Amino acid sequence: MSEKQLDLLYSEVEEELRASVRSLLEDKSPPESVLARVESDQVTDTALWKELAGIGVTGLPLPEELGGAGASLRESAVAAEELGRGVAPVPFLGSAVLATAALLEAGAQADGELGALASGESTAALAVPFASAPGSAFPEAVREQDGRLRGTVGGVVDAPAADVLVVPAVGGQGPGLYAVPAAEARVATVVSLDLTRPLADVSLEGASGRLIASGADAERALRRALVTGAALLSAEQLGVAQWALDATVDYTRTRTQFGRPIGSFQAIKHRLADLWIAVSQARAVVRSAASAAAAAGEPGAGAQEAAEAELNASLAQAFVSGVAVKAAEEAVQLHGGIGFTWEHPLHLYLKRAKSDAIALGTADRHRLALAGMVDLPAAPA
Amino acid sequence: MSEKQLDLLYSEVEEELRASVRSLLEDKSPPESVLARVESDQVTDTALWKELAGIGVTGLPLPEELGGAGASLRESAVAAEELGRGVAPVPFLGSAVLATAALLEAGAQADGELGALASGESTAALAVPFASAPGSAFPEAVREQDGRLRGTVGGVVDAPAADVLVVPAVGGQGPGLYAVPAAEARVATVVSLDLTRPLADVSLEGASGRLIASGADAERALRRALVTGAALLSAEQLGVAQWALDATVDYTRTRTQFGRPIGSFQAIKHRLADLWIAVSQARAVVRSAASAAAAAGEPGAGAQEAAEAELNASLAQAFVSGVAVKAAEEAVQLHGGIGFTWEHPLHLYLKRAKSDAIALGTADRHRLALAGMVDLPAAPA
Amino acid sequence: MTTAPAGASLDASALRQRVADFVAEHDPQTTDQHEFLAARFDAGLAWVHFPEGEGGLGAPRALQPVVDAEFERLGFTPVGREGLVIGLGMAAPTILAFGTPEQRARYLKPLYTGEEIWCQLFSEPGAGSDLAALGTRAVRDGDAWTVSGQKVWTSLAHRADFAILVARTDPDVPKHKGITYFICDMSAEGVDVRALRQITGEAEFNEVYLNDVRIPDSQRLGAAGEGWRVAQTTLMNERVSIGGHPEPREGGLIGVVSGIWRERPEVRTPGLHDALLRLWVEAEAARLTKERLRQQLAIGQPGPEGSAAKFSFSRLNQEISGLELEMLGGEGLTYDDWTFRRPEGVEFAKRSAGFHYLRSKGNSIEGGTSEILRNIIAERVLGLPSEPRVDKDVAWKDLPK
Amino acid sequence: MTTAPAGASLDASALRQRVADFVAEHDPQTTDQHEFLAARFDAGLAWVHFPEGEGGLGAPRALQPVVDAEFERLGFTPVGREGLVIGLGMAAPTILAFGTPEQRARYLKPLYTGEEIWCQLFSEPGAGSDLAALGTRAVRDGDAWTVSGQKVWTSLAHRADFAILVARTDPDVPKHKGITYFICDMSAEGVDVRALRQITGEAEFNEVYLNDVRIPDSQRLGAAGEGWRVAQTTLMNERVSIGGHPEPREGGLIGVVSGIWRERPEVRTPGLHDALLRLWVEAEAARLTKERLRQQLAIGQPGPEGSAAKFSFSRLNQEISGLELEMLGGEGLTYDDWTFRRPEGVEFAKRSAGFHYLRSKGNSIEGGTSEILRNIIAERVLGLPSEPRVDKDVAWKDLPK
Repeated sequence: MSEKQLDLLYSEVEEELRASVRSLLEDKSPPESVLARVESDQVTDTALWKELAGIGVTGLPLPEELGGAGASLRESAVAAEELGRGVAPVPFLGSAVLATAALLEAGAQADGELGALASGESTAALAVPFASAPGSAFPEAVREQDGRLRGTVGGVVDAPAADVLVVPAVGGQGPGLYAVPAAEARVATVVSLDLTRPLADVSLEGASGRLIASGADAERALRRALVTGAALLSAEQLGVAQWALDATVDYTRTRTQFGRPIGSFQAIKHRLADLWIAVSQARAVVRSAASAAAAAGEPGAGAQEAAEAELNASLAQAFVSGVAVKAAEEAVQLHGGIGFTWEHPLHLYLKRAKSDAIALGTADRHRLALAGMVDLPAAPA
Repeated sequence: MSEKQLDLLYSEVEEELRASVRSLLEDKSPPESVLARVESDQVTDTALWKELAGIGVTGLPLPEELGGAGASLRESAVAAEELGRGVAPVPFLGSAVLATAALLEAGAQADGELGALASGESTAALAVPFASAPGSAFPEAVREQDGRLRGTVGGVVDAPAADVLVVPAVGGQGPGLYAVPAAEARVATVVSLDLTRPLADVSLEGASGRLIASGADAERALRRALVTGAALLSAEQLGVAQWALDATVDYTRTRTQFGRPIGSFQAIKHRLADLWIAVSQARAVVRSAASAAAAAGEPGAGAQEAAEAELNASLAQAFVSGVAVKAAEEAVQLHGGIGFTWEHPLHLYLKRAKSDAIALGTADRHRLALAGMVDLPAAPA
Repeated sequence: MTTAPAGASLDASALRQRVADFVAEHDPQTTDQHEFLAARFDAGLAWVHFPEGEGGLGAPRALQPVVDAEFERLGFTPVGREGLVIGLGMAAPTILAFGTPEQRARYLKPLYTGEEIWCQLFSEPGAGSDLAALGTRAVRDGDAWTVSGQKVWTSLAHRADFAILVARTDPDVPKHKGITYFICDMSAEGVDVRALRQITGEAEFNEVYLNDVRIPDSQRLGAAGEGWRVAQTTLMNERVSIGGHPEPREGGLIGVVSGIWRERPEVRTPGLHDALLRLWVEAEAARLTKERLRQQLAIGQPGPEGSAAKFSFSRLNQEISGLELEMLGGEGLTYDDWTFRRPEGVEFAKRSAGFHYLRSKGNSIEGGTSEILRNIIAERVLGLPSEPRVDKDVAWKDLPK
Repeated sequence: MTTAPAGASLDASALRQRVADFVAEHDPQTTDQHEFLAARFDAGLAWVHFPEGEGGLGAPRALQPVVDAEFERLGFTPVGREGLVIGLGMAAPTILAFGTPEQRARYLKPLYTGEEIWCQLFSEPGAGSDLAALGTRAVRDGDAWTVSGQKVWTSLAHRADFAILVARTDPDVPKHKGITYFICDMSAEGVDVRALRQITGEAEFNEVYLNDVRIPDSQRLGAAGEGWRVAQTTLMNERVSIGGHPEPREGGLIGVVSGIWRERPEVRTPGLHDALLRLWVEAEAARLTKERLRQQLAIGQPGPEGSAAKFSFSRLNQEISGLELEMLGGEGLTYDDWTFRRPEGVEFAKRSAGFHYLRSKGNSIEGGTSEILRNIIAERVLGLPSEPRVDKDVAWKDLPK
């Protein structure tokens, strides 16, 4: 097994991007405002999304000629970390990662959509169930006939606010990827466990879609989108975990019981040390996944880079999902009663962490995928 | 799923048996003496075995007319706990549990052997690899032809000191169980990870054996022996875990670092509390397994009792193996440097615990067996 | 092995006879439940270990399950008693132990029949695990006390008639020494109950604000300054209750998840199978441990496994519900209802997987955090030395808050 | 981002050039290793961050890996250096920081070339994690000290020429204040080295008894009573060394177990598969974490991940070796050899599964227990408050032992 040694550090440019996203979120969308927002009619914060567009977050990996930042997925990963840290209710993952990756891979036919996404003018959603793992078979829930799409896809992330749907469908010519105006679909919001991330069931009842990739190209575009999504989701999970750790360290430093800060009790200290170790490891794994995803998108990248991107994305999902959930769960426990109340924003992170652990494939599914990639064959059942 | 509520307590008689076994071991075989013994030529302590025969331990579940105590496997389990607590180098598991259970199930043909076992005059071994799980197929390593046995069985527990071998073999008539004088076999001691429990490779090169059960009877006798063995092994594991917990509590109460007993540090306290909880649970599981094994051996017991015995034995192996290993590992860690030295007897318990976790089927194998018994079918591979 | 305690002439069979006689006189099929329970209280069959005239017969505590089982066998199982958990489980034993004859006469019977509902005003925002740090002040004022402060995590406060309450009456002595225990009338002026919403979206609990609430001194339980000792009696009774019946295999949440596994083959993967089997084994071990404790209690030998049972229950609920969500995949990304509401008494196991996951997070906090339970086991069961204490000899008012 | 430190005119390419020039003059293929190393020391290419004349060039520490890599690329990799780990890793930086000019001149070069082997006399039976509690006494006697006590867990003591030693010179002050640091000649009279057998059967370590050993005062490192501060420099250098090269995927024990899985289909079960995959993922995460730390060090930004790396290494070794034994089943019930012997330098990964399991138990004890590492992370990295200390202001002689 050979692997290229990827750059696992943050560049200066990446640190600057982090600082500007963080400062924007602290200013416009602190966790308390997010909490107030989640029970409103419009969970997605479109005003915030426009502000993020202003600092280039909406089109990071898009070429400059389409209005993008011409950056790489490494920068997208840093943005994802910060958006996770802020449980920001914006369609970054659904639109700027999943749909964008699929449209980018589809090629020039989607330039129009991509330009509108980069500017923040519109958002898109990739019409697959949010729980789909990268290795899943090409979905057949939507059928194409005579240029009309029919079928229902459950649990599509960021669909409620999307303007464009990128729909995988199977027709007479085999698999295809279609761009469909959201107005032509029935988008029914479902009650999401993650209060800050809207999901919807998308029904197409004869909608017209523009074919943007077909056959093996469509399959590759969808797979690339899901792999990229898995890698960047892990960066978001890292941000969630880091917030939970930081909040808990702060809380245990100041909360006093038995005449001393609870963070001075050794059992608490050891648990937080364990968590810090796990988060540090998650950071290395996430950087590796982001770098591998970026490398697979570079000109001249081939099958080896694509394979490393898949391996690192699955590794990241297999590892970081558990870390983020653990961090959020420990945060609730170590905050005691207040962590169990609705009024403290901690539960937003718990729900995000647990949902993220299911999204784009559970750790279990990714371990199985890894087994195939690193030649550790399954046992006979 | 229905289950009978078994008696999970210790009776007065059982507590008396415990006290006499413990006092004998403390007197004749403290851990320090066991440590001195394990590098001698004769690991098995035959003198101690005779003393145990004197208080009835060698023939607990045998009827009084054969010189046994006429007790049940519940009493055997209490003896196993204490022998585990003392890492006693005696052939209790190999002879008084495994071989005895097979011979008992075989019926009256084996009365001669059983009488000699009860009195402590001789010991026996069941010629199967010590790692065999109850559900394994009837072994075909030994073949019978014209009353002669040929074949090799690796890793037979308590074989080095055994006088009689109970050998499963397959001949023209199908499966059979044979009593073979050890003198007719080549018994080659192997280096055992568990310093206190000798294993040997047994080779038969035309040995004559007396058929004591055949066909379905032989299969049932072997299966019953392995199920009984698994149940009683869990009692031994409980004894190991309890010793490790007690020794560690004692040590951390007195070992001082940073000006206070290390057992006053909260992280240590919480780990020992977790261990105590696990050991308490192990005790309930072990009592359940012992009671179920005893119930299956009672007159009038049928398929339901046999099934409950198998379920409880697998449950016990699946649960208690991990508890004993965890207890021994925590003991080593919390003893610090001294726990890593040969001179402290703790390593005898670590090696016993880890070997016991493999013996008669790993926890993993027993979980799989349980899945079948409680209708939790495996996933497609 | 056990020597006969006082009242032991009332053995199990004598009690079964009394129950049979009682039921012969009061047909459970035709008697109104309230009337039936009042008569049962008067007959001493409410709590057999309580004194005669106060719901009991002075019999051994261990015989209560015998009585309950016999009533059940003969056709009487009271309904709608969920709201009485604090009253029956915590207030009654405390009133029995520390109440004046007048208090016992006034409160025990309506508490038992369910006429009056009780809640517990103990925890405060600044005093959770460290309950003795509580800051709700009670100031003596003639033959009454004036109480002000904030209590939290109070279940049933919005339905309760009375509360058991601890308050600080002397801030100048170390914290354990300046606490007094009261019975608080929840309809008194200045008692303000507000729903406390939790992470599941609903509100099981309340915050209770006390603003100059007057409590007559006759409602004090135990001496002034002795409240910590009184509260110990209350808290000793706060644990997972061990019922009179064996719990069946797969009785809890593990049964729900095992059911999903059996009924929905499409969720099965080898990794989830292993995770499920591990939890199945642990749940069965926990069940047997509780059963062993039940058997010990039945012969009058309670063990320290009670706090361990609560600990294991919360850990298992959390792990099993976490697995349930992952097993459900996409369905696990959804929730049933976030509406801010009072729970309607739906059985926990029947709620959605997301609810199981979120609600069980409270299990390791409410009624003694898992951290405190571990301390208790380490110090009281294993006898490990306590940590250096910085708060024992300092006046409450001088402690860091 | 980084400002240029002193000696920074020596950048990576200048150093590469110096190595090339050196190798041109001293052909590694034909020069004796000792001679080569002595010349390399003299050329300042031993430790480039050490001062000129003492093995270095006063260059940034971060450039040492550049030099090592360049030597390796040009064909020089020294062999047989395993015995020098204490000398190179711990004694040298301490002597550099605290030694007199005479001490530096005397010890650094033979230490570097491998002529003289060093060991460390720190831990004692009563002072493990709490090293500052050490009780080995050194009493001033004219221009020398007389040292008596027992040290333990000393690797290499049976081969060492010198030891770094901490001893108590003033029992009447708090424990951190009465310690002095010495260089001890291991051939001195009264030094008694005994093999210390460990649970694997063999003896890697020693107990060292010191019976009235005379150490000239000229062998003191740092001032009397300053030994704790000196020892900090030594201990800062005791951690998992981060090499100059990336570690390959499956580089450690996980590769051994993955190999068994691939080569022996008969061991495979679904449960073991899941367990193996979980550990594979964790091992890869730990590898990447170490790699990230290596990249940070390479640009001169060391992170606190060093102690975490040691922690993860021991945990993983223990879990992986535990799984290895279970995977092997019956074979896991056996061991290779219990004979009491000195290890013969067989590579860890190539030993038996039982050895892996037992030896790795020491990983979380030696060189800082996992408990101490967690304390360090909690207090120094996360800034959590320290626990109440009962041993800081008490004279050493009055502490509980």
